[in-house]
Amino acid sequence: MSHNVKILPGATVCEDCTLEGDITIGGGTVIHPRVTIIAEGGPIIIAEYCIIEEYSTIIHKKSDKQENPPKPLFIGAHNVFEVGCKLESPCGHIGESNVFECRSFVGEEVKIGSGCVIGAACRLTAPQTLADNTVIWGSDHHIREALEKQPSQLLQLDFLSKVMPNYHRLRKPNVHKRQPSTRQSTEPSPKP
Amino acid sequence: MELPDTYYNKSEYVETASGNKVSRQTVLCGSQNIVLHGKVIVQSDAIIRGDLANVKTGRFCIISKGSVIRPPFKKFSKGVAFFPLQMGDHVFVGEHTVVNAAVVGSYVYIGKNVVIGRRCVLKDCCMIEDNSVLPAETVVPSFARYSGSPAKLISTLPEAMPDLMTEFTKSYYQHFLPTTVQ
Amino acid sequence: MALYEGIALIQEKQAVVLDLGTDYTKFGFTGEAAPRCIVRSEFWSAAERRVRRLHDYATPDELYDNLVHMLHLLYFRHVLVNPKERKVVVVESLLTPTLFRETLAKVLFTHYEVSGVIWADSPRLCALTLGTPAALVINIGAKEAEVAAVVHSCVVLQALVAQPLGAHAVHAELARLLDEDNGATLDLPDDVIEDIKVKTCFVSPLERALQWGSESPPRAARSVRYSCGARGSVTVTGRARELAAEPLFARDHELASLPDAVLQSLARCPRDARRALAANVVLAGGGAALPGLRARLAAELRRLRAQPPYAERLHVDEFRFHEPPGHGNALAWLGGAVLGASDAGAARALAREQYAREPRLRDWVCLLDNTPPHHPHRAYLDI
Amino acid sequence: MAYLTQPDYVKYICSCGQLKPITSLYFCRHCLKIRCGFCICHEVDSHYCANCLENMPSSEARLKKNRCSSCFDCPSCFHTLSTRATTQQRQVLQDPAAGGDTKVESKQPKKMYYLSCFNCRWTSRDVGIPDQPVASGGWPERTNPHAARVNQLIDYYKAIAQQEKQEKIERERKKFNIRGKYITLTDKTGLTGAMARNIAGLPSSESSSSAIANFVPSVATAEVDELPEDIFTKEVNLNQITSMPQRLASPDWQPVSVSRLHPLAKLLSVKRSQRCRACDHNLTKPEYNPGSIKFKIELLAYYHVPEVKIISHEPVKPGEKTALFLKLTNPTGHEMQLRLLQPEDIPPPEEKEEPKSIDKSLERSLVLEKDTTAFKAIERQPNISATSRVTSPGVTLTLAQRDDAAEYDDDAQHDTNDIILWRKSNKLGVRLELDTSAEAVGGSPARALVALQYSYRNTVPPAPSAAACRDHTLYTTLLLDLGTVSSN
Repeated sequence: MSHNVKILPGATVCEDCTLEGDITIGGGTVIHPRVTIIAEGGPIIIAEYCIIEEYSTIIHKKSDKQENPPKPLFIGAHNVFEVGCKLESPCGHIGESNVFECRSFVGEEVKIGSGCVIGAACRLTAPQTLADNTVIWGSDHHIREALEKQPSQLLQLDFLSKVMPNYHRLRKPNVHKRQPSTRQSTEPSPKP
Repeated sequence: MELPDTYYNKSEYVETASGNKVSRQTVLCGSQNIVLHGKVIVQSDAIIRGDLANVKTGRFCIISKGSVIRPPFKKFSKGVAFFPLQMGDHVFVGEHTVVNAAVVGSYVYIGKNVVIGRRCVLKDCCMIEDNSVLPAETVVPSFARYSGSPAKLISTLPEAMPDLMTEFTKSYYQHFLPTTVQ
Repeated sequence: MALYEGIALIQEKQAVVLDLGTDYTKFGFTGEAAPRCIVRSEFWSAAERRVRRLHDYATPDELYDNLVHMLHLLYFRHVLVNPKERKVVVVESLLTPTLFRETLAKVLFTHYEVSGVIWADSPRLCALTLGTPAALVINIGAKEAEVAAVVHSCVVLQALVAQPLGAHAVHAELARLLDEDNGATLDLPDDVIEDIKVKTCFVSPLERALQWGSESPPRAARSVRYSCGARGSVTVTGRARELAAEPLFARDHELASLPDAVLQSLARCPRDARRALAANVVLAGGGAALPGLRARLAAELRRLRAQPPYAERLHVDEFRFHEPPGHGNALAWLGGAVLGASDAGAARALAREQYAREPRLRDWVCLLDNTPPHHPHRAYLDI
Repeated sequence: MAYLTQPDYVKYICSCGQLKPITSLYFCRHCLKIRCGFCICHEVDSHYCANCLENMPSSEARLKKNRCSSCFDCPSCFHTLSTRATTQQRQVLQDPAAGGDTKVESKQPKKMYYLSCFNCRWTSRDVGIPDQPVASGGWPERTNPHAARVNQLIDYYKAIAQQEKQEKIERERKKFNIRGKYITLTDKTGLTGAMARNIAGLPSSESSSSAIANFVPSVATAEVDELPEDIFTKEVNLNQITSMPQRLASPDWQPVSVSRLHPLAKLLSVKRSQRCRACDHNLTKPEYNPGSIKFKIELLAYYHVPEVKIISHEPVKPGEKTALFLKLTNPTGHEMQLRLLQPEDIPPPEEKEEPKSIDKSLERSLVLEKDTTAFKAIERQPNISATSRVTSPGVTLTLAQRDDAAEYDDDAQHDTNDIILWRKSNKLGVRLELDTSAEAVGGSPARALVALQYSYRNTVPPAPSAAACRDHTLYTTLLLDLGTVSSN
């Protein structure tokens, strides 16, 4: 296991995870057990307030036409990766407030904007670009445009960051350079 | 056809007094909040999230490999609450299936690679076929057979479903045997 | 007879109207303005673990089974009433195969024990929704386009023209154009082709259609990227969008296009009815819903009317089109609903007892049914 | 359960000739015959909503067009819509007409509800439906735009039919028996004389009702709407155009644009009861409560007919004898005597039945008239072409009754027999021999036919006058699917 993992204060990262390579995990993000994040083709930066659930896999794949230094895979804030989803990307940028539903798969050549929903068990393999607020669902990959962005999961994050320390061994934040400004109150307080 | 015997490595499984057989390779979070009512099989790499809310199963349930049993949450204006997840007797959950349901009744068959969305209610005697996706808050009525993504009612189940499921889960349990060679 | 009608008046249960199309089935109650359901004519076969189409059959027994399953689905999943002791209005084409009619009758009477069946042909039912004395009904179905003249609620049988110019002809052409434009054999499933057609295709106006055939084709409409899920995406060019429906208007040496069929039908009508018919054209069937189809057909009819072989025979000066009180795909159904709701229909039902005594259906092609009672040949027919 | 996840290896031949697995068969205790979904009569028992699991009386269901009044389906993906609550400052709404005394009330935030789909994220706000102040109901209802016209048409044709009848009665009274060709022709085709007269512009008979007088036929126009000008230049947004399923989900409107989609009131479901066509007795009757999985009557073959399962078998080879292992189960509460026979050994069913009592026979004769026409038509010859046969061992096997307590004693008794492998409460494992014909082609499906003779004790309380004939010997034929014939 690599020691290149930077966990910012306020992040809740379970120990029972596979984190390999240069990974940065933003404050307020919750990573559930059995998550695999592999940064083999370049660094992965996960912004604040993301939820990454069990058996999710995020891989920054090695590619032939790699730039030097390798471009990072940047995952915006408020993204939700539900159970068993898989994101494979050689590089690029994932917007914010997206939902990757259970067992969805996003292949290498898919660009994702903000506020998108990749429906449960949808496999996006063909190269494509998803505009903001795109919703994909079903085995036939029906597409529609949502009226507004997906609501944020701050309330759930509040709950998880309070409850999970009671039950799980967590990885300690190891970067202290940036102080999260607004979420300080939600820091888990030591339980009696 | 009769079910063939399934063998497991004796050292991998823990058998409780009530006959539960639980693999050591599982993630049972918040195990004090998980109640397995007896003769339940939990196979390797299954995750049961008791830390989020209580999880209760009935007798003769089979939780297959790699499946995730996860209490669902609901947003309220003041915060998020995770609901307890209840499962009846004689329930089969296939491999790599995600169950986010609020209630799973008795005599329910859930195939493999299925996604059961948040707060779904699966009534007694229903069947979700392999690779199906039930969107959140779906109610699956009794004797319904759902398939597809999103899952739709495709046909009805035989009236003898309770007995078929009982027979199936019991014989699965009986055929789930430790390897004799150590 | 009067006594029987008296009984029919105290009709206790609302009858159902059944239109089993090639692609879509329309089912609902009499007296209502739209069917309760329009579903694909297919059902889940538990024995074969696949979806089966109603019209896929090799043997009469297979057809019987298909009908039993389809009707079970319609009665118990969609309309939720007991079939028993309830009348059915069956909407059918005049060209429905005898085997299909007879099997359907058998299924309805013996399997579902319905109390009576009213057989009604679609041209007359379409005309019924207008209330005009004469109507020229152009029904563009899945497989065939049927042109029938209805005068005073009678179909002019010699003027019935049918050509294989239904929605399937458009689908086939669209599939061909897509293959051509994408440079690959796409082999798209039928429902995807239908979806592309519904979402992107239109019928180009006459002038543009003529330009397409000339040296200098017009500027094509915008092309569309159509994403077909996991298969990737397909480019639907403006050419494909515009020309998919052209087979309906392609005139070959046999003059077998849709406007030709209309004019031929008119030409076979009694001379004194032609003008009235041409002034009362109604388009029905799901295939008629393509944007621009009505306009194009009107333009083609006006153009061809003045050309041989019709110019010297037809003598019609104007074509007028009706705006029927319902969607084209359910227009014949609507006629059935109106017919069933008025007592005239109920009185003409073939009752179950009658069928049990003599399991025979009236059919317009049968001499037993189409010979007038005082015709000299009638005597030979009554056995 | 294996019955639902595996192909049907063992099929029984129903009394109507259909081949079905035992789970989809019924057993009529009155006819003592196996029935299946094909040859029984299905009936709607009760209506309920599959989402809220509320019962709806049939009369109300008819009134509401079989749709639930509180649940809705998504018009975009057909998943059930969920009601979502939002808080809204009432002030926003009340501001323009702010009265003095409403001001106090309007300060409080008010809960407003809208419908939202968890699958495709469609919401009722997408199409501009205003939020509702109550959680269920109150959603705008729409009527078919053509409803008025259709009712006019119906009234018109009704009036014509009425008039026609009147005329006919009068004609008969006046003994006008000259039936002209014109009248009969129109009569036969449904066109009425009155209508013809009306069309011809002749004065209609005295009592022309107002429906006829006021009726205006549809008017045709020469203009037809052309394609919109911009169709050749406009970019197509596929997300804005509805698909065929979306259109057909609301047959009344069939919207073309996504912005016209409206929530669909959820279609109810039905509980069905099933009835034997031959004797009109119920085979299944569910409980009224929608959530209940119990039945008031449940005559399933699975509870009355011995169950045969294939444990394993040797590959089927042409012209050879191979082994076949079967498991036999007695589901009934009585001991069962069982013999394996060849299908042709089954004695032909005795049609003759002794009339048991006068009213019984009367009833039967009435019923019989029906079932000979209806039931016989449904029956058909089963398609059974078997490559192999199971050699009959010629012994009678005894199966103990079903005993739920016995399952806890695990020890299987080992009877000494070359046929019986093991015996476990009401179950029996048997080893049989399979005789395959030499003509069987390698690779073709291997099927074996076997007939069962079994004793059955009828537990229906016998009619007081009837002779107590409770033990019956019944027969059934099975078709076993044994994969394919091996080619060597």
